[in-house]
Amino acid sequence: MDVKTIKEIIEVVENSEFVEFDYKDDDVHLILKKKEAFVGDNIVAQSAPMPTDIQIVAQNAAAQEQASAKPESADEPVDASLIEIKSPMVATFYRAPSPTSPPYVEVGDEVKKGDVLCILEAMKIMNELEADFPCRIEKILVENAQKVEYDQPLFLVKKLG
Amino acid sequence: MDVKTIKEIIEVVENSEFVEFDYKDDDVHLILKKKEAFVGDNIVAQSAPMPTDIQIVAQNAAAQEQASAKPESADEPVDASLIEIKSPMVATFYRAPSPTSPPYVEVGDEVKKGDVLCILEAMKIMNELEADFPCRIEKILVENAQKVEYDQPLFLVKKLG
Amino acid sequence: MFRKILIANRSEIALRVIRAAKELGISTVAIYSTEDKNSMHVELADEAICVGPALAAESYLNLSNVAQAIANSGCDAVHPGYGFLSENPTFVNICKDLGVTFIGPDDKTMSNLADKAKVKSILNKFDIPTVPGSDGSIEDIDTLKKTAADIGYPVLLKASWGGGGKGMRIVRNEEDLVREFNAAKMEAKVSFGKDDIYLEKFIEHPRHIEVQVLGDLYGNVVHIGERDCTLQRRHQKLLEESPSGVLSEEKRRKLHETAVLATKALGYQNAGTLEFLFDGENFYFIEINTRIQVEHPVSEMAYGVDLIKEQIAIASKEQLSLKQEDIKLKFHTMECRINAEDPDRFYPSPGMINKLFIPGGPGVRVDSAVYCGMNVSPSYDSLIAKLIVKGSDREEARLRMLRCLNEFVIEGVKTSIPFFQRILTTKDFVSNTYDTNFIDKKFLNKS
Amino acid sequence: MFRKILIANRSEIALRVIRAAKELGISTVAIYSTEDKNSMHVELADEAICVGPALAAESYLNLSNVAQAIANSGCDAVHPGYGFLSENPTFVNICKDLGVTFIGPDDKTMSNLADKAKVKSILNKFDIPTVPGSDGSIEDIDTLKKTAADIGYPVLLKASWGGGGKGMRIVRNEEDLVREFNAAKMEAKVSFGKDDIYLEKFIEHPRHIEVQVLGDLYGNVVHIGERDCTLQRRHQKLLEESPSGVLSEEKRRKLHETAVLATKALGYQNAGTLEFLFDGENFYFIEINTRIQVEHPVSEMAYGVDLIKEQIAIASKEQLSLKQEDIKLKFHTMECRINAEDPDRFYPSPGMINKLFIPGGPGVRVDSAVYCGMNVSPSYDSLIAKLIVKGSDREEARLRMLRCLNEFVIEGVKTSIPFFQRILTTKDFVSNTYDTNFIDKKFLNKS
Repeated sequence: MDVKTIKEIIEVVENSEFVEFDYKDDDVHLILKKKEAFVGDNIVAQSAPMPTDIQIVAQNAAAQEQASAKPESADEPVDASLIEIKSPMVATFYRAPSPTSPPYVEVGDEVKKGDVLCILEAMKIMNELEADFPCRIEKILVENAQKVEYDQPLFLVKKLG
Repeated sequence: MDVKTIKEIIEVVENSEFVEFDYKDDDVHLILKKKEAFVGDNIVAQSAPMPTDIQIVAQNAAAQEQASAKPESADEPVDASLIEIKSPMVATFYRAPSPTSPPYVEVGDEVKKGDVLCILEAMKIMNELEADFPCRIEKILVENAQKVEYDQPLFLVKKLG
Repeated sequence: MFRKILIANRSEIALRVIRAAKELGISTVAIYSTEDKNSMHVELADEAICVGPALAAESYLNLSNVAQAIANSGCDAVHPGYGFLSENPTFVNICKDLGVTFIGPDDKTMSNLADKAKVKSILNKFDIPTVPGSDGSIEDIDTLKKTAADIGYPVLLKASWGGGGKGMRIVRNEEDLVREFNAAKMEAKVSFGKDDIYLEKFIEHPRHIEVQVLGDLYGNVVHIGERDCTLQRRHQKLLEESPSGVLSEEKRRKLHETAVLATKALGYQNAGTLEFLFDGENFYFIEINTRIQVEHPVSEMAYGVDLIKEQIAIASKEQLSLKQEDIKLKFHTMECRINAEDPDRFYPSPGMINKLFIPGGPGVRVDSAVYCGMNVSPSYDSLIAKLIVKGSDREEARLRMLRCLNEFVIEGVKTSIPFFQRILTTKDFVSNTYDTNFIDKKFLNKS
Repeated sequence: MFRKILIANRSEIALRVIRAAKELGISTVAIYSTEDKNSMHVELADEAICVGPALAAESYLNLSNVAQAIANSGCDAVHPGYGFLSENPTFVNICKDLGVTFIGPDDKTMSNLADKAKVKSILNKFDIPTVPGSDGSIEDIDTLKKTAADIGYPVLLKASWGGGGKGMRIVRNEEDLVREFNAAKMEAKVSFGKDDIYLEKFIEHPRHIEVQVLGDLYGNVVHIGERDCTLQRRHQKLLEESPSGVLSEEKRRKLHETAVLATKALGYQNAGTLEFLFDGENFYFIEINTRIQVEHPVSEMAYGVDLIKEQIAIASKEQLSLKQEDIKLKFHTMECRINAEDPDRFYPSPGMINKLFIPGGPGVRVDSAVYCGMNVSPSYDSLIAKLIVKGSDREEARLRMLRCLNEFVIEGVKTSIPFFQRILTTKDFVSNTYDTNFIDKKFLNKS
């Protein structure tokens, strides 16, 4: 669940007459309570500092990835351990070095660090995008020859090893 | 969840009416609580809505009062059992029927229902404001001959009997 | 000039007056209901006095509380805005008794001009055409026939005590006249209990065109051009423009001259509006509005004048500083009234505004008291913003208005924005060939 | 006319171009950094392409990403706004290579006009005065004396390699000249490692006055009057007005003629600005800006023209539709640049805007991309709104500006609003007797 969604929910609940909101699915559990919810309830103090068990993966600029619990493009719930590999430039995305060559990767492929994932053509220069860590390709998020913007998710991968 | 996201959520929740926020997914569990969330059974909070043991006396237009736990003009914490008697009209406030007469009421006086509390002069008509319930005058909130607006608190009283 | 003006109104028109007063160095007093405590007019005025609860009858229309607020504030003038007490001669009289200046006409003028029959008889003396009709109800068939023949067909039969279209009949020739008269009488009797019928000229495709005038206390009168307010829904104006796109230069000059003549004939002072119907050939005077109007910004923007400042100057006994020859049309302007209402069903849509982006950039004026986080109260009218644009011609103004409607973000309440987006792209609007019945009869039925 | 314009910029100027394009029926493409994802220019454009991270060097200034965005978008024209890539001839060249029209001058003109010495030598041929000075650094005392005598005292000695006032000396007569020259040399040596000194006429109380021009591809040039931008802090413009209040009609006409002549002499096309210093008697050309400027709205509002639409029309090879005789001054206008900054120390003040009320009503224009809930990023310049007002004269504009500053509510960041409120009520500003040093030397020291 992204911040925007959380904000939206907060807004809706706030403007409603509900004093307690509790949402749970496979990925997320969100509780909101207004003070009226505490009448006749004795709740013990527990302040929550930032959880320590979160890792953010941030590698070099040439093959930037970001951990994200939910890719923007995907509607269905997604395994939070998946990582998006995003485009580091505005470009055209090619899955293969030439129209007659086979694609660099297919869904299900396991790749090593340094393996080429795709070509990003920008200003007539063919840039090879390399994997920055070993991973398995779970999903290819853009079509061959599609125009992509900076930061656009290209692959959904599962980190290996 | 990165610090920026957490900050954003904190901000949204802080500015909302929610006193408790609880979010959990596979990676993260974030709880936010305001101090109101820790108040137990016996709430007599400053910002509490209208206490239930007070009846709003809404009689004729000439002597309208409203219960309110927190007068606007008072900065110090105030006993929630006190009630403001507000002006039912735009007027000039007089404590006595004439400059030479003694005031209708003084702080500490206990008055019966129907006792005159003050004169409200509007458009050259002298309107007597009567107590709508037995009470003790705790504070007189405006000066003699002061101009008052509609809904302006005039007296702070303690309901009796 | 005045020291302190109390504004006996709320929302955007209260802000409008506060703005003018501030620019003139005059301090301002707002009045407000408990419901309007967090309103911008309270925030922006130098002082504010609460005059009652939400219900307008007990606050903004509460003569006693408003009068006492005037007295308590120590103001020396009162601006009534539009609506509320702005056309109430009793209120004008109260101001006089309190020794403060009412910014508008005096009470007698106001009363006189509210009497349409009286106004009509004065104007007819000056050969200013009003909608021709019978003198009151028609008693017999001979009078009926004679009157209809004098006025000329088509004519309209109307129930004297009615309204809402009941008992109303359009008659196009004498053969049908008596039959329709009897039918109208019966319908009136059933609907209103009385069968009195009067007769009036039926204007086929009327445009509603009005002229803004200013008159000072010394008999000087100027006009600030005309506004075309033909786009209406159930006689409520929705969109206004200046100048009117349907007038030849000759007709326009004639209209302006007529309005100035009428203003002088009626002895009117301060800002006023003379409303006319135009059938493509002739103008027919309908009524004079003795106050500033909602749509005054289209004239301000078209001509580069400040009508509220002029109102204040006139009321403070100054001579008109504007000369007719200096009042020049500079732009084509257009106003949309953005209401908090369902754009299809026109129900009010009160609520909390939780997202807001107001259009800006070149050629745009917004008169509004709206802000993000504001509650649009169901207690008052649903106008939340007036969006006014100008262009070098009507088409540029229209395209700029569409650009602004597209840019306007208001979330939390429904608004009339989508309605205007549809209207402004209809063929009839683009070609400017609609009449006052367009929305009710053609547009809403079509959509 | 173009089909689709990509706007290579952000914030209010991106909105400004989107507005013009929409009114012309041209579709729009925004570019944005990840930081600007929730910006209004992204929201209001028809399409948007992310071109990099927050850092401008990696996004808005990233030639490769912006160029590829142009290619990917399928646009046929690019508007650069001001700042960023707007004065980069390489970018103009890239647009040409991509087969899209850069809305501005061609790359060669842009390069040539950035070379001040070259511009000066062209203009001098046409007897257009520039600030007189030595031809480069002065080698010997004889040249020094002769040059100073030719130019006339007072003169200014400046370090050729310096800046920030170091090695700068004002000399009022020949007796002091050699001593000050040697002192300046020593100071320059110490400060910059090189002791080269050049000499230039010292203009005592300069006003910064600039002329807006438009030139089409067919040699037609018109001016849209002048802007007075004398109110500056460290050479940053803060407030601009049109017309300038310090010019006689004769001087104004002369200035306009000079600007048109210079534009033609320089072969300039599209919208440009010629900047001059005015010493109360003479004008001295400083430089030509080959782009639209931040302060262009004061000219638009004063003359009722739309400069961005003109830019687009010129770039699409249309002939200028405006004739000089039709471009008439309609109002006195004034602009304040509302920055998110500490009004006393001028530090940027980024943050989240959590309360907002933007001024409106008559005679007000606001160019801004700000909304309630927006984050003012520390990554970009601190301009959050341009507040432009008009009046029938300078005083009405000044009072209206004060009214608007008073009305403007922005919470969550500090703004320059209180600074302007103080400036606009100073005697020097009211009497219009300040010069370009006013804020730095007089106002800030006094306060």
